[in-house]
Amino acid sequence: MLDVARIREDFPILSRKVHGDVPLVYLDSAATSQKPLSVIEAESNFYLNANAAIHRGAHALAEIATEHYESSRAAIAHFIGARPNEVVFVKNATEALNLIAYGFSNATAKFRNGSQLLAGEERFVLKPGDEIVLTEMEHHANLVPWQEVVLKTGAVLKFIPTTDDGRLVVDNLADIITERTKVVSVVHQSNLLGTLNPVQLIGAQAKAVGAWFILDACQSVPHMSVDVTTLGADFVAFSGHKMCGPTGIGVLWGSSEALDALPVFLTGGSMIETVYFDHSTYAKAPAKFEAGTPMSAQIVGLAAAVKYLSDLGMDAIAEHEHRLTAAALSALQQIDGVRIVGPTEALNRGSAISFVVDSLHPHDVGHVLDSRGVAVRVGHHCAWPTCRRMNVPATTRASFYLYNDESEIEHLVSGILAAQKFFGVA
Amino acid sequence: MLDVARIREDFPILSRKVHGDVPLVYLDSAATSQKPLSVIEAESNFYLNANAAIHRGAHALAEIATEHYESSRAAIAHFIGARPNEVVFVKNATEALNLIAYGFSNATAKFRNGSQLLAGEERFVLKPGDEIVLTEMEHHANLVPWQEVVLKTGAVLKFIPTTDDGRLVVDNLADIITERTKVVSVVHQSNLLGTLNPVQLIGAQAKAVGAWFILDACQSVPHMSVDVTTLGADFVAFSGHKMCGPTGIGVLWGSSEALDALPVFLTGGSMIETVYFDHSTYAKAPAKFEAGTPMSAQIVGLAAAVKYLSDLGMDAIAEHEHRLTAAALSALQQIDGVRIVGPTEALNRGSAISFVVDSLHPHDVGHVLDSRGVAVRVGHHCAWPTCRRMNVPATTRASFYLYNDESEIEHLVSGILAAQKFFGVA
Amino acid sequence: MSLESMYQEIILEHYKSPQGKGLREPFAVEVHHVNPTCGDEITLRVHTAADGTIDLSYDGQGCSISQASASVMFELVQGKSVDDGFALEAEFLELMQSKGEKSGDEDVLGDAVAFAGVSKFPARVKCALLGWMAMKDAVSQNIGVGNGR
Amino acid sequence: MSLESMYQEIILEHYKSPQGKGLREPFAVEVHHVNPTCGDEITLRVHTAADGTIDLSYDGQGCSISQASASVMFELVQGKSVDDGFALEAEFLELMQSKGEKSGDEDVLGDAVAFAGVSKFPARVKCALLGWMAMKDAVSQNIGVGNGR
Ligand SMILES: Cc1ncc(COP(=O)(O)O)c(C=O)c1O
Ligand SMILES: Cc1ncc(COP(=O)(O)O)c(C=O)c1O
Repeated sequence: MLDVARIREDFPILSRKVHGDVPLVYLDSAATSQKPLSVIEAESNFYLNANAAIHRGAHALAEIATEHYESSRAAIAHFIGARPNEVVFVKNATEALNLIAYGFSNATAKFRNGSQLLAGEERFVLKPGDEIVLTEMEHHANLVPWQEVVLKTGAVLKFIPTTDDGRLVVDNLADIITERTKVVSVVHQSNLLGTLNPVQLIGAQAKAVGAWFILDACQSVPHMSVDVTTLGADFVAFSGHKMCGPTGIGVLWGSSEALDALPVFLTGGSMIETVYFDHSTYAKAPAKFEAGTPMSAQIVGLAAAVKYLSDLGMDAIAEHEHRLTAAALSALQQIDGVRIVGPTEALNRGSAISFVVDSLHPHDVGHVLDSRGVAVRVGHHCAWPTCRRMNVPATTRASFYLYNDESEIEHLVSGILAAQKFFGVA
Repeated sequence: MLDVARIREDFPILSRKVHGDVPLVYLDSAATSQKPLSVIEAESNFYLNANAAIHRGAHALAEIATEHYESSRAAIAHFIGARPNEVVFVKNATEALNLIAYGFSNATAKFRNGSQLLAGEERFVLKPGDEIVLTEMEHHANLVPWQEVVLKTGAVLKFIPTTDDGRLVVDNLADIITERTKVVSVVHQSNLLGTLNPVQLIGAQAKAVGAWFILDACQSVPHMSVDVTTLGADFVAFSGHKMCGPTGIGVLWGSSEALDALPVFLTGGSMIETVYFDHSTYAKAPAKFEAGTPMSAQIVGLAAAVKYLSDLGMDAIAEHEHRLTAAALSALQQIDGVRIVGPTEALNRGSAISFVVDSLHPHDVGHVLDSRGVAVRVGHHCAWPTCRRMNVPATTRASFYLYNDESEIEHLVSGILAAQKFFGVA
Repeated sequence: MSLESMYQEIILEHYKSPQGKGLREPFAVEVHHVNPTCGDEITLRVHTAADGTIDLSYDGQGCSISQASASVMFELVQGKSVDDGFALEAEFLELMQSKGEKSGDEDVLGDAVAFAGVSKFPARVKCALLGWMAMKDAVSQNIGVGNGR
Repeated sequence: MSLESMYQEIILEHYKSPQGKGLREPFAVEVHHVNPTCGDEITLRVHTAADGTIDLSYDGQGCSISQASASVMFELVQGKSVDDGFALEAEFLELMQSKGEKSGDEDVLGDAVAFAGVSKFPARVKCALLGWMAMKDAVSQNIGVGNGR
């Protein structure tokens, strides 16, 4: 059991007031989480004691900085069951997913231009009609980059459909993921619906047809114990800021084999082997994907975040959230006129809970909640097509994390009742 | 005149010892600068009081965070004489330069695939044989991305040559930048040679032939007053970490016209206008280039950095560095066996000074300096082809910033003498 | 900041009984505007009569603020000259960008001054402007001064 | 950490008078390795004789550590069997990765134990390994166990 009162002391912002003197009830961690003091201090301390350009210096400070950098990589890798050289640092999950998508469009553009491909790159060349399979519940970050790939390659998008209660339809996967499929990219846990998807099942079918399998783990890695090597994926992407880490840092995990084959994305300093005016050769992964001066302080901060999470225990965190989710789902469904958008039971689902209130627009619900200090998110949550699929223009979303407790569910519920009363719809 | 003693109090790391009890002499600011307390605190305070997902929330904290974000953008824009909506945030200058280069390869790939181009994108389509003009003194970050564009489009690279003392040869620009030229991308101030380039001249020729003109301003914006609108450039890139700002934040400035026309790069959340399963439309700049959750805390930190620099005055900083540079150049040239790689006079040059010591390898020079607390950088400084052009395998580079003083030049000189003595070459 | 000061009675009334809602023919220009952060939408048609007056119709979905504001906009602009319509838009935009500093001139803006409180909430300002921006865009296109967006 | 403990006398001697430097023929495999962070380079040729012993030649440019280490490597490996050469490489690699914790077995590594101090400087470890990695790569290719890099 998490000692939430103790934990909240690590997050000073949770004690702040909003709108003058209203205590904050922060239910927007699916958008971004708050940061414990240990993370904030890790970043500051890096600047105060260790800051220097890493991997380049022949001086003491540069070596200290490099040591911070590489031990952070090792800690973050360990947190997801990976080897350090399989962890690539990016600025956020969006960059990670684009990095992979660009692997395909870059390989294809080089191929079409008649340029020589490097070993393995041919596995990323797409031909017109080749298929990319996503789901109907992707975040824009795992949809729009593939639409761009389509425009550049002539490949085609297909979608694993969603049921009306927000589960993936997986009984006819073999009809969707076929010999024509070259890429399968799927959200592990939906940020809009909360659904935890059966990714092993989907991954197995992807592998059966020889397709690359990519996971958007933005909403799973922060909330449960994830061992990337057991998911059957070639690539896994997630963001630091949703898991108690700093802004400006994300992770792309790839199997060594996959990272070795994947074409480079951003190019420049630190990712090269040799450079001539007319051509260059590149370093091995992870360096080959880390062009330019890295977000060193943020990487050190993320390492502090995974230490914070590990010390509490990811299983304890998951269990805590599961309890809150079950309680919130049941409390919300007891309100007349409230409908959950997504699975209505806590089984195989995360703590992001979207709902609509009859005759009330989410913006107005959110506004009334905010006036009472309850911070939720309203809108399409960067999954606009999924909203359309679920027949809602937008939703209100409450999401829970390790620092939330039952009393905050009560604030949420009484806020919704107040909104209904204010607008005269209940 | 800068009060360096006062300034150094703002940078606690400069008082630290290395290798036990040796005081640090930090002469590696061209690689990355140190951060004043006000910057470190701005980041911490953001996390402690204002952290939330920006541009998305309908709650008080999200509005506070957004306000921080946008007022930071305004401050940073003001610092370079720009309008806020011309400032795009990226993770570093390398990403900024790649973002532009990808504008060309993306437009070309869509065009070749027969996809419809958006308004203005046709101006970024490259045909085989179209020319991209760089200089012989580019950082890898402004060379390798263009080599990748060549592989994808069939365009051709050309280089403005460098003289033996590290100046650009600009008397026959019209022979190099011609009607075939579609892009001219040039470093404003070289990180290896220190040369400040006549960019207005080059820009005028670029405009005369209708080419896009791009500036790598990584080494100028931190060190002198730069008004991006007076340089004749369409795009200007620089990094926060070299100008007292946090790691993980960089800036791409573009004229409104250029940013409107440039194709999108990273795609996903926050950069869209509408999203459907099969296609999307995009927001206007700068949002269209800022996919995903931004580096909010780092942006706030960079705003604190530009405030710090502005309070001291960029002209005062430039003058201070000019004085140090002149003194260092003359002191170094008085050492037997030391040769400057780059301009030997402080005129039109920055404070990054590369040199070689006869019969000593830069690694060994750097090591001896380091043992005496003097932090310099050794190697090719991410400008490897430029080293070859200058007939050196590598150099030792000392670089000065606002917190350095004359006494540190003495440490540098005595360190070089000690290295010569230790290796028995003087 | 009390809820009541933002959601003034008059806003709630327009939300419950929007004026002029429903698309009509004939029209010269139709535009579709969305608020990308929340998905609110408006479709707006315009037909500038021979005498230079604006004839509008619209439909949309969204929050109380965006819907009420579109309704108020319709009341104010319908039948006005293009110049008057644009002047109203400029006046309302200024009020919305005032961050709660202005209260608006009731003689000019009528019911629209009720939105003054909204200007304190940056996230909601876009809601209040949705209908007005669509109007300006459509009328601009109709009179041929280019895409106003 | 004194300079002397890293730059042991024996290293400086090898640097000033490198053993076996200069490319020779015949050779079966030639490799070119660089240290991308500083530009140090080595070209190394190998020819594994009928009796299974290694015949090396090399040329390069770089810092005292990389040049001295290549010279010591040449002394140790030249004329040895492939197995012995690889065993030496493994032993030296372990020393270099010891972060100053190990001093190396002089009976096995000979002059190469002088590099023990280098293992405390991560930035210089790559210098010390450059020649060894090139040797391992070239010999691996020569005996057909694939690209050792
Ligand atoms: C001239 C120049 N251009 C580009 C860069 C790349 O900047 P960053 O590594 O911050 O992306 C640097 C610094 O490394 C530089 O000095
Ligand atoms: C499921 C999912 N995928 C991708 C993203 C994008 O992450 P980021 O904005 O950190 O790049 C998010 C969060 O916004 C998310 O919830």
